[in-house]
Amino acid sequence: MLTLVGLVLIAIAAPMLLPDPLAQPDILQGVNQPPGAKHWFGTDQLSRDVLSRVVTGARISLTIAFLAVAVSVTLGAMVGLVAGYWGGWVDAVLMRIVDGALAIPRLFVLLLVVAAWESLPLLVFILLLGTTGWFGTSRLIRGEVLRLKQEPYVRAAEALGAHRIRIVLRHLLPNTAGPLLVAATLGVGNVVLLEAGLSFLGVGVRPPTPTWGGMILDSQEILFVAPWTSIFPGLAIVITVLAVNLFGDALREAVDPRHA
Amino acid sequence: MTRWLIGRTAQAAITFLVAAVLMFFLMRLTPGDPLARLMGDRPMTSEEVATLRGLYGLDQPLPSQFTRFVAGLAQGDLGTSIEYRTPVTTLIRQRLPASLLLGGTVLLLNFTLGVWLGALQAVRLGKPLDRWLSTISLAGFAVPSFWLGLILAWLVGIKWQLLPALGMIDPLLPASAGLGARSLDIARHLILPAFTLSVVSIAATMRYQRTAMIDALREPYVRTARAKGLSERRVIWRHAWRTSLFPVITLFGLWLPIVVTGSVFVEHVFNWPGLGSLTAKAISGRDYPVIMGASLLAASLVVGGGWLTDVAYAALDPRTRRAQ
Amino acid sequence: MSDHRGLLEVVDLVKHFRTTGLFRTTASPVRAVDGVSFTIAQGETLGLVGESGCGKSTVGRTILRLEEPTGGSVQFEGHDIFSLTPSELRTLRRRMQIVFQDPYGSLNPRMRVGRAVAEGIEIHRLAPRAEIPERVGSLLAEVGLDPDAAERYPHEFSGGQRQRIGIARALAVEPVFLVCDEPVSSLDVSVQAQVVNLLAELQRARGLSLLFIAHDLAIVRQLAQRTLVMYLGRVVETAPTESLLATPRHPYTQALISAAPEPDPTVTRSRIVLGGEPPSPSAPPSGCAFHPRCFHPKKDTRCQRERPELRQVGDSAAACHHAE
Amino acid sequence: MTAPVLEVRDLRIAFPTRTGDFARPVDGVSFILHRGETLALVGESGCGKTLTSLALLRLVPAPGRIEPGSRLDFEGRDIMGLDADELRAIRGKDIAMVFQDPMSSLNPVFTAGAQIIETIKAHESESTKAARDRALGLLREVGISDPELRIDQYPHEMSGGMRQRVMIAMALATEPGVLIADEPTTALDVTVQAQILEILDRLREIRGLAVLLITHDLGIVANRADRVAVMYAGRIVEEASTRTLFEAPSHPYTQGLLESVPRLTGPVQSLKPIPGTVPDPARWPAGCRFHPRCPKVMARCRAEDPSRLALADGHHMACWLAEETAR
Repeated sequence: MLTLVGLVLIAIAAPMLLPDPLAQPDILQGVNQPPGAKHWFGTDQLSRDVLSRVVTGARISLTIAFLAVAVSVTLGAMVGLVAGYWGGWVDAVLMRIVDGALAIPRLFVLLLVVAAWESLPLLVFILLLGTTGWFGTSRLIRGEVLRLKQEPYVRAAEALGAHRIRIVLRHLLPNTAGPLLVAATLGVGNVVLLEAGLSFLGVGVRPPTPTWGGMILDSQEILFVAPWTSIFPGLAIVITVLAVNLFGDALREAVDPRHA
Repeated sequence: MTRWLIGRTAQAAITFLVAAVLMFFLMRLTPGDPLARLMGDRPMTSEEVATLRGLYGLDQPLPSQFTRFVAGLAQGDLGTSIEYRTPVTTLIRQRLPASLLLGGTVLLLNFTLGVWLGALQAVRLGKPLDRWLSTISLAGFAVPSFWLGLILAWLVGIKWQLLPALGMIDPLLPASAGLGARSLDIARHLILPAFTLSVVSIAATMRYQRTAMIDALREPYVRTARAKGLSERRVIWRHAWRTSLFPVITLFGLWLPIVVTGSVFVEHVFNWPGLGSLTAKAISGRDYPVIMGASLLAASLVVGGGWLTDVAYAALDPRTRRAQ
Repeated sequence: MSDHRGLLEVVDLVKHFRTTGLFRTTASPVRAVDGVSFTIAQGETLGLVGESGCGKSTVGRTILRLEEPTGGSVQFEGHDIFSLTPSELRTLRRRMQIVFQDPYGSLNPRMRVGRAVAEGIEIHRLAPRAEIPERVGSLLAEVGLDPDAAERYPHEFSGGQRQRIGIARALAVEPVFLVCDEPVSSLDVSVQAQVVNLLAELQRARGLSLLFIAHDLAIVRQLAQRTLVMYLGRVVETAPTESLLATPRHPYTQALISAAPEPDPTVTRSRIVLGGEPPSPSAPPSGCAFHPRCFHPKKDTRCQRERPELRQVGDSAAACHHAE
Repeated sequence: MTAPVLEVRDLRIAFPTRTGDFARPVDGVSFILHRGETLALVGESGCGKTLTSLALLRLVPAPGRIEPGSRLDFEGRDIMGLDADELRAIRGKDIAMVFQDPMSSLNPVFTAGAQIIETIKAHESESTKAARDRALGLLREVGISDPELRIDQYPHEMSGGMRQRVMIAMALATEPGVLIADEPTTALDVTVQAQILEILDRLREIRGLAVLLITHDLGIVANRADRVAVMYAGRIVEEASTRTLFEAPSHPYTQGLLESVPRLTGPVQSLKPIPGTVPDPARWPAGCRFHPRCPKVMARCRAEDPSRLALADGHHMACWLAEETAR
């Protein structure tokens, strides 16, 4: 949890403290400098400061992840609530589509779409990540709703004459908030990895915008000369995703009635 | 039981069809021309473009393109690779063995090691061993496979020269080498990619098994087993663990697709001549039929894996076996 | 029974459950309720007794249309419940309410008690917003809780207190008819008595009609003037409660009374221990559903062939060929 | 009365709470079980009766533990002092248990027969064939028709009553001297409950078992038990022969309990419930734990905890009123 807050803070505060991630201060002699006093994480083949690029990458990765997850959790919750509560053919149709979508690994869904764009606007990228990530969440929420629907307090609200919308908003949604939050947290870690992977394959965020995956891709050729250009962005991914997942885990334990 | 089996099979077929339709529209709804890359490489006359379009059926309206696609699918025709100018099915057939070898190894590792470690964690719940294994497996979960692969290839393969870092077969191996030498060579090449892939994927099995085992250990029948005076080993491994294995079967279906999908990055990094590296190359080459083919294969594995686990579950678990 | 005008009239109620999936399995349906008829007069309490799976709870839910019926009709205050439109039904829900068995599941864990009690008032706009807290306070007081309970969450209350809250919520819309679905079965004896007394008191004070569902005859006796005994989805006997207990006509009723544990060692009744167990409602025995377990000396082949209808015996109506 | 088989003295079980403190859901329970008798342990939920029963075989679930100073003697052997192997030899062999929920207490993935045979083989070097024959005999003994068919069935293929019979057959497989039945009929219907209780009664007579019957239902106790111990808030508040307890209940809690049970016989009277609710084990009231709900509360009850006082031979209670009557 603390790590997570720290990461976000660093990502926000960094631009004020660090050199310009895009600047190439010394293209002649400052190339591939090992970590040292001046550049803590060293420099890359264009003499750019790796630390500053890693930190800026954090901002971009986290922004992408949070926004994408916000989109996918909203969609997932909506579809899950509708399918679970309305039931019948609405549920059947929605769930067949979700089944089909879940059958295609998310990486491939993205590859099919993303590969076509010559240059991918960031916003579109985020939307794509978001709209391909809700299928699992909708299943989860649907399952929760199917369970909650049988709870006597939902039956009691029906017996009181409550409208469906009231039941969904007042009774079902608040009680799915826990699992939803857990799904969202774990989703963030997932998207960070996915985004890094796509950037590594060269189909995500385009250079020169620094992203962790893109940095690892760029450093592939100079790995033997300047391994730090690859190690640090990689570690940044590991730490970020680990922090997010640990947080999600703790959240799950707090939310799960079995642990209460 | 047969009725259930027919239903489950039909459901799998529908799911696969929906997936295929989704894929088709995903691809066609994106802006950009699948032939752009091909045209970008060398200038083509408009006649050439038109011919190519005709060849790939891109000049026809969407519905008829779709019919063509479905018809092709039904005949097992996945189109022709733009890059290799070879039928996609042929490419897949060529690359499948390497992927199966890698994926199979990882699957085996995941299940033997993951199930055992996960169960062990549950038995030692909350103790240092459990906490360490939890953290390690979570860290594995957080590692990007391509990065771990790169670092390992660099450290173990290049810097320390312990294991071959790239490919599946040593090109310098004399043609006269016997089967033993060849197998050993492949095995040595297999270690790094298999290790990388296992590290990033074993956490799921461990965690799943751990949860299933924790639940099983809390069941009243475990208390009954203790009250009967059974040895602790029997209580844990026969009563709790065996019951906890049934939910873990479902994971197997989840991992089957790893043969194709999970290995895109790893195969790419280690230049493993499987479907993953084929896909990775197809991406940079915008080789749509290949991406499509790989996606379809992945989807069929997901659906097939799901079907298989459900059937296995129904066949193995006495609770469902006779209830059907 | 001051007023014999039927408030609720249930005729030939049928509810079958089907196991449905993607492909409808044609396994025989569960005949939860299989032709049940009764009436409840204004201000009357009718007891509904039977063992688990006999369909008594389903009767309660279906007459409120919380489950859609398979057949039959329910007249309530002259309205045909099963032919109402959703919005007409919502309006009528004010008049008929339900109290559930499970004190833990019957309150939304994320809703303060005050809001839960107020929900019905809000839905039917029974009071101006400003007056709601006062109404809630007096409802809580009526069921024996402090008014400051409104600000707390359900988990802060014990089982008995939650049951009181559930009753307050039901009373908030000022119903004339209340279904009590095993409201005290999961409570401790000492607390059970509190809730039984509360229900008796409320019934008197508000002139409510109750359908009191329970498996415990002794509790039903505390509240109900008339009692219905169900076995496997059908009514086997109905009579004024005291005559039912004094002279049970149906062999199943006799067994039920005899098996009820009485906390008094001096009571030595001839103990009837039934053989076998209640059969599955999806495959009820032919003829009289009770015949495989019946101990009646006159049991004959007719019992296996012919389903007995309810017929008047003394002041009871019993569904037994040999009742006398 | 014959020799005691099981003697429990000052049993205390502690669970750590979130605040770092300890809750004592069982706090100083003592009783003696004699050969061939049925002792009923009666109480409402949360009074500690189930934990008490689990403690007898040292099966208290972690993180709870039996506190030092508690004594459990089985035929003169100190159960608290046994090592794991010795304990295992007693579990199921000398002291057997039947639990409340027969569905989840049987392992769903093994057949009824396998689970019974396993018990026999855990304690005796018997061939599988011989153990199976014994299992068949046991199933017959507990009144299962068609034992040859049932022995190879899984728990989910049986009804609740049948599963509980299997549990009983399994418990009796190695001819134990003591049977602990923890709410054996709570999950069952009344008509089936009657069957199970009959079987327990019969087996006790035939085999000379000592039975510890744990229940919340005074009605079950009235006709089945020789002696009754009433538990409240982690303690036994009154113990007497069944007849005495029902005819002359002395502890205000026992009296309240009996008055709040609805009856089928006699005139209908309105019930007299005990006011208030059962206290939380993490916060037992000071003094006598029943005093906040007691109609006969005295100043002394709020401050001082009454200990076990004898009213007559074999009739004890933990209430200051006992002293008043003695005076």
